[in-house]
Amino acid sequence: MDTALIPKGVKRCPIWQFALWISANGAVLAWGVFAMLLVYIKGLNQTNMNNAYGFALWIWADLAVIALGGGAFFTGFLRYLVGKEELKYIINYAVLIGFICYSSALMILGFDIGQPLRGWFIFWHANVHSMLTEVAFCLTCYFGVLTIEYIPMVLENRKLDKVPFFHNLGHNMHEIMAVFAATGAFLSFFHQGSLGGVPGVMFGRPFGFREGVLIWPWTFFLFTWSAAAFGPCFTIFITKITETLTRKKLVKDNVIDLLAKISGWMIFFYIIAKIIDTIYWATVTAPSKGFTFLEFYTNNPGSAYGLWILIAEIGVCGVLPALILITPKLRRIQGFLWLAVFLGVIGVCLNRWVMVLQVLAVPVLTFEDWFTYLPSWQEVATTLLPVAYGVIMISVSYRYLPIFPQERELNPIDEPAAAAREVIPEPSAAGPEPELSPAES
Amino acid sequence: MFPFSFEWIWDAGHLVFHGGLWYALTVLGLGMTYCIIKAVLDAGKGKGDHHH
Amino acid sequence: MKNGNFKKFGMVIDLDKCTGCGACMVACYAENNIPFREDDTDKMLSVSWMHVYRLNNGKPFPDYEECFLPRPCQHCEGHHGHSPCVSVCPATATDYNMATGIVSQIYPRCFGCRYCMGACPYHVRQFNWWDPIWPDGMEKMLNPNVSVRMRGVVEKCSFCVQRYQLAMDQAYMEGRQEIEEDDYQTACTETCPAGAITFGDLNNPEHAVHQLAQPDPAHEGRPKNPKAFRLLERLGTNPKIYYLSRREWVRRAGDNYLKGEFQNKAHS
Amino acid sequence: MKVDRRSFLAFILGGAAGTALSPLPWKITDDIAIWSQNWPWIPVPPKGEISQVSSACTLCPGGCGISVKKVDERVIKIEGLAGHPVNDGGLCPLGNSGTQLLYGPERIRTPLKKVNGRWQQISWQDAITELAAHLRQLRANGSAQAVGWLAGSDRGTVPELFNRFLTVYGSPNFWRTPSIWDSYELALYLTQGTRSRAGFDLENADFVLSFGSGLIEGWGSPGYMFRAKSMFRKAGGRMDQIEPRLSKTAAKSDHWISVNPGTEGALAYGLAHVIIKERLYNQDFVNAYSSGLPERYQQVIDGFPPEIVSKITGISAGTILTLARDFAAARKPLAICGQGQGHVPGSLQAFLAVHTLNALVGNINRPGGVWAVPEPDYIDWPELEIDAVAAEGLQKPRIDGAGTYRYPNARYLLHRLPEVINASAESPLKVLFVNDANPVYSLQDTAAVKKAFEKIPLVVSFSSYLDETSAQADMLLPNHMYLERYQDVPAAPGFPKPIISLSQPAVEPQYNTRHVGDVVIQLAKELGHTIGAAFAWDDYNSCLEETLGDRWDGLIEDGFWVNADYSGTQWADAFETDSARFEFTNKDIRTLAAYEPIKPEGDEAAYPLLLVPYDSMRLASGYVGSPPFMIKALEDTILKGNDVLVEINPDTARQLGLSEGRLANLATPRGSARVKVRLTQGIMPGLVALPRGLGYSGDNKFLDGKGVNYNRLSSPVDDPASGYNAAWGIRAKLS
Repeated sequence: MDTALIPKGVKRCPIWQFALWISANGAVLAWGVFAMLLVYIKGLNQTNMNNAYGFALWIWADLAVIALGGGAFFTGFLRYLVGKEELKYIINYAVLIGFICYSSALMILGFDIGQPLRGWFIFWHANVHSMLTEVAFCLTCYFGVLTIEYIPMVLENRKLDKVPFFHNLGHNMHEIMAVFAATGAFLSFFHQGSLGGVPGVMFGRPFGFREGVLIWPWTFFLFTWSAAAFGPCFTIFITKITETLTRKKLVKDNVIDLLAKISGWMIFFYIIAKIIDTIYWATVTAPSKGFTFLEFYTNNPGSAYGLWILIAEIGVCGVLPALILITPKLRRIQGFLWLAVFLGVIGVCLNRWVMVLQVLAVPVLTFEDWFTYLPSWQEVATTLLPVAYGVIMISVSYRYLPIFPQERELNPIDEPAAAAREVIPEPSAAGPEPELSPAES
Repeated sequence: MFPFSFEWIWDAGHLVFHGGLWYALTVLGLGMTYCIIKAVLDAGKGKGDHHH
Repeated sequence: MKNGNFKKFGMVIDLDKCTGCGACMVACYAENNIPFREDDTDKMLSVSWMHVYRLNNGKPFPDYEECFLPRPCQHCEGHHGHSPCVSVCPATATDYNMATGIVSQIYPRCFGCRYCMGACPYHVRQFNWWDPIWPDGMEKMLNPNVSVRMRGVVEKCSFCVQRYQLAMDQAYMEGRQEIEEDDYQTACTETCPAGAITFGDLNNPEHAVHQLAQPDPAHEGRPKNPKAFRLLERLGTNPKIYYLSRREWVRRAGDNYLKGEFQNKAHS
Repeated sequence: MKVDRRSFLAFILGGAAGTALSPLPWKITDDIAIWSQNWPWIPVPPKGEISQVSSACTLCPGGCGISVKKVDERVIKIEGLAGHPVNDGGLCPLGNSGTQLLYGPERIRTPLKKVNGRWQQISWQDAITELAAHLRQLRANGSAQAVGWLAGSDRGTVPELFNRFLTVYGSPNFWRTPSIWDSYELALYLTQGTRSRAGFDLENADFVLSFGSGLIEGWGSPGYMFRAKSMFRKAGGRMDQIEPRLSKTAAKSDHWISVNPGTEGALAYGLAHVIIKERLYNQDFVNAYSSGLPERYQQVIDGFPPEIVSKITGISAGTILTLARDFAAARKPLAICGQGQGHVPGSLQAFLAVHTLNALVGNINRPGGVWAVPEPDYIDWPELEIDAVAAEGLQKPRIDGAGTYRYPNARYLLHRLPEVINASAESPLKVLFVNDANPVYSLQDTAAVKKAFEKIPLVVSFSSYLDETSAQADMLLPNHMYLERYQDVPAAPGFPKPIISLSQPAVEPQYNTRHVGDVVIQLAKELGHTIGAAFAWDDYNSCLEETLGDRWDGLIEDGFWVNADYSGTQWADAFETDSARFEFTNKDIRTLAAYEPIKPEGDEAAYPLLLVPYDSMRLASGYVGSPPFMIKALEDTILKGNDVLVEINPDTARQLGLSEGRLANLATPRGSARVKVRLTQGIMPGLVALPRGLGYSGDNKFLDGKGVNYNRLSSPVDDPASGYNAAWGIRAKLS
């Protein structure tokens, strides 16, 4: 039915299977949209945020997806500016993941504000001294860049490519992609950093506050750095998941290996910087405000803010993946690669978690206690919404666009008749997309 | 965002921030304009027509 | 305007006098059109510009002691007007007024990102999680000099800035350049039955607040009165609310100290 | 024209691009933002002319002056009246919330009559005619004494109108809301021979020794007490608080002396013992202006040496000695008593003990001391003509037994009324008028009170709200709110100077209400005869103006009249006893039942804990409940959701296996309730503390159904000496 839209020379599952898969994710999406509408119509009272937790799950999700989407700008930076040619085989996917992450972030920001109808005041009445202003501008602009980077991919669709204008447009955009990528890297550097600046400049919040250079606290640089370091982990992680689900090799090992190596070294140096920052903060910054380092962590039973979180973030999810990824032998073992990128993803998410929520949970007034927070179902649903949206975006893009340039080479198809005789594995409703020959679709 | 908003001041902060912003927007805008115009012209020349 | 002409409105709250009765809170609600809900017991969801904290000395019965600490907006000056909340607002919806020292909030400008709430360590900034609703007839009590807020915006104590405006208007009509100490007093100050709150211009040596707090301009307004302290002064917030207490443990509770630091401070 | 898919798409895309490039989306975006700033459901208070009315607050007996701020004909705020002798600009949370009571949707808007259990509107004329017919019938049956009137106070023209009505009608059954002032008046009367009210020159004291009085929790006139406390503290005065729970007053004191509940009187006697033993008392006063000290010492005080008192009170003998010496050594020491806000009259002997302390240090009618302030005397109305029916009715004993041989000294024993009514087959009270009181909520053992009220054939309430008592009433004749009416406010409890304040209307009555004074006058006129003749005024306002005479203009102008120079009568002229001296004992005191700590109801085995109430300025506990603003300002250590928090010591909690924030069942012999546990070191082990002023029933969603009414769980206990209610708590268990 949709054969005409499917790229030449690749196998895709039958449309009914695809439809089933999309509707399963669509159900989650619909749930999220319902919660989102509730939030829009009834207001933020639908959340479990409060005056102590002005920022909560959503802002964490925002920061996390932006950090994870950092794979796009950093891969682009490596491909177009540093000239790592091999990465052209994964840049499409990195861009797509980035596009999903950034559109999700913007969507979350859209309902996370109390007055969405005048959210554009952040641009119109911009306070240039606010880190959030910088975030908003660079985020939006960079989303524009990602759209620009994604458009040529869309235009490569078999059907669209037939339109000469679209064909030429895609071609032209490819031609000057380095300019866009450079602009994207520039914007990313600032908004990733500004997101780090958000807690870093809060001098009323000793857990988040950091010294720095000029107007930029150390967290500014640490955030940019960590996004560049862990973003590729997420790109690899999603690529690996996609390969598993499609039961196809989509990107050659040397490409993954190169990205993993760069990511590993980035994490390695990042984590050294992070450790230095943590030590300086724990021994100099915090004590100057009357806090001992341990006062920032609570051993309350079931607490999300124990010292374990620091050990997990820096040790288990920082040092460990760095060591695996910089060791060629280890990162070439699939199990270790999987483990490292997974830990990396968790690590950067943990970092964003503490820098958003723990900052607010730590009591600053001596007569206050730790603040607790548990998200409402509306918050959970709206946070799962971008996940479902991402899966659908990837599924649709994968099905109809030549996202993986190496797919045809790695998965040569026999003549259609032969493929048709193959036994088709029965997919579960929410299961992976089985490959199918175009003839059967 | 624009100099006519009342909170605007011509200070270093605004110049640097908005300078960077408008620079990036200009690059993106000009780049896209270039691509689109060139695509129209190329299409006129018959480039990219698979059915010729 | 030279620095000397700037006013710096501030408050001195005598914790020895404060009885924790909460009249300041209620007077504030009435003055500033603060909404109320059927269940306002979750204080972290409630809008109350003034909040009275209940402190204790942490000792067991019968050596246990308590103290009440009213907390309005601290109207932090930070370094040169760089208060924690003002600089973070992305939409310029809050402002540090150099001429009065008042941190304002522009409700129709605020779009509810809540960054300022996170930046404020005192929890003075509160969010309108709900649309305000007045039971039938009760909207008659609303003060026309204070705009009613809509849901989704942050609000906070304004030092009853509308009273400053009225006092300035009055002075202008009477041909005066300046307002007197009594012309501009906040609702909480006026109503306090124990007379625990004093309000005025910290820059004016004639004003009671100046005499009580004895702010030291060389150290960002740090009080010279040994019985006075400010909340979380060490963070560099440079607040304009001074507290007085003769009890050492209360003064110690005003800020975070490492072991031994407070004693050393007391001796120096 | 053939529209194919391609041109349709081009049309859509082109249209979208065209619209995007037009000013339209920008205009719409801007308009939507402007709309979000002016949502129609967000009220915009209209501007108008600003004005101010000086008046007096009557929400509690405190007698504070208020300044009512208006914009056009709207009251927008109530502030303390600057320069008022009582509160000088300060105002409590309840006073600050008065506007909400004025504009609250719960107000009763018109007279109502209960027909078959349902409220029906009735015209004022019909209501008065119907009442008059009923009252006429009772008089004709010779049951004039079966009419009772319960008022919040017995001072001023309005209660005096009630009294006058009852007298000329022929009933002795007038009540005022019980309070510690019953005991204070009696203590003053017994020792000093004067019918006067106790005033405290607190601002000039230098050592205030409080036996559980909530000096900053609504004891006496809060407006004055708060101010005076700040003054004497600023001057360096010392403040010691004796009570088993760390109240706010205790928290602000120099010493919190934790005493076994109900044994404050023993401590006072113990202190007196030390002062006398060590001859620390004021020789001048005791020798020249008092009598009976040796006898009193011998009969009572001698029995309270520090060691014994220490056993009773749980306070070490050393502390007792030090306290007594410090108290006697102070220049202007002042001992005060009456628990919390003073809702329970308490043990007369304990009051006498505390008053003895003041007498021993000679701080009576002296600066910084306790003053016997004369009752206001401005009400001088024409003599009444008592007809035979009235004379006969007035001869009948009071229904509550006050003034009878059992309770010779008591004037009003309202707490006994439910018991008397419930004990009779038919209620001896046939008609009860209730004004400025909510007895079905505020009397202890509310179940019994409710039962009694159900038995009274006709209850008429003047309340503005459908409170617990109104719900039990048969007729509701809503009075104007205090912001809508004139009324004199004589005296302020505990305030040391003679004072009259005036409530003035700030706005026109909002609803079809009527001044209760007018209702009395009209009812009397309807009854005619000697009763009508006793009320010759056209209406209440003319009665008030005539009564206040020369003071009227000043009161209208300033809002108050005060005898600022009053500083207590000199000792030589102060005492109107037989000996013309202060009498530590006399024939009346001698016959009183001896002091012993009051035992609360309940069996210790079944109820191992003691439930004690506590008062807070954050909760109104008078005849009106807390308005929404007060409930909003209430601490989350008192109310969480709809659950009240009870305070217990962590030791007690450990023994009971309870932890912070847990829901528990609080049971007493009178009932049980769901409560939340709050652990605090600020309470003596073995006690459970519950705040007064919660647990209202009705349909005010801001107040009703929140927390538990202490009075529902507790019961009154007769003081053996006076007959007044002296229950300071009740036995309880928590599980």
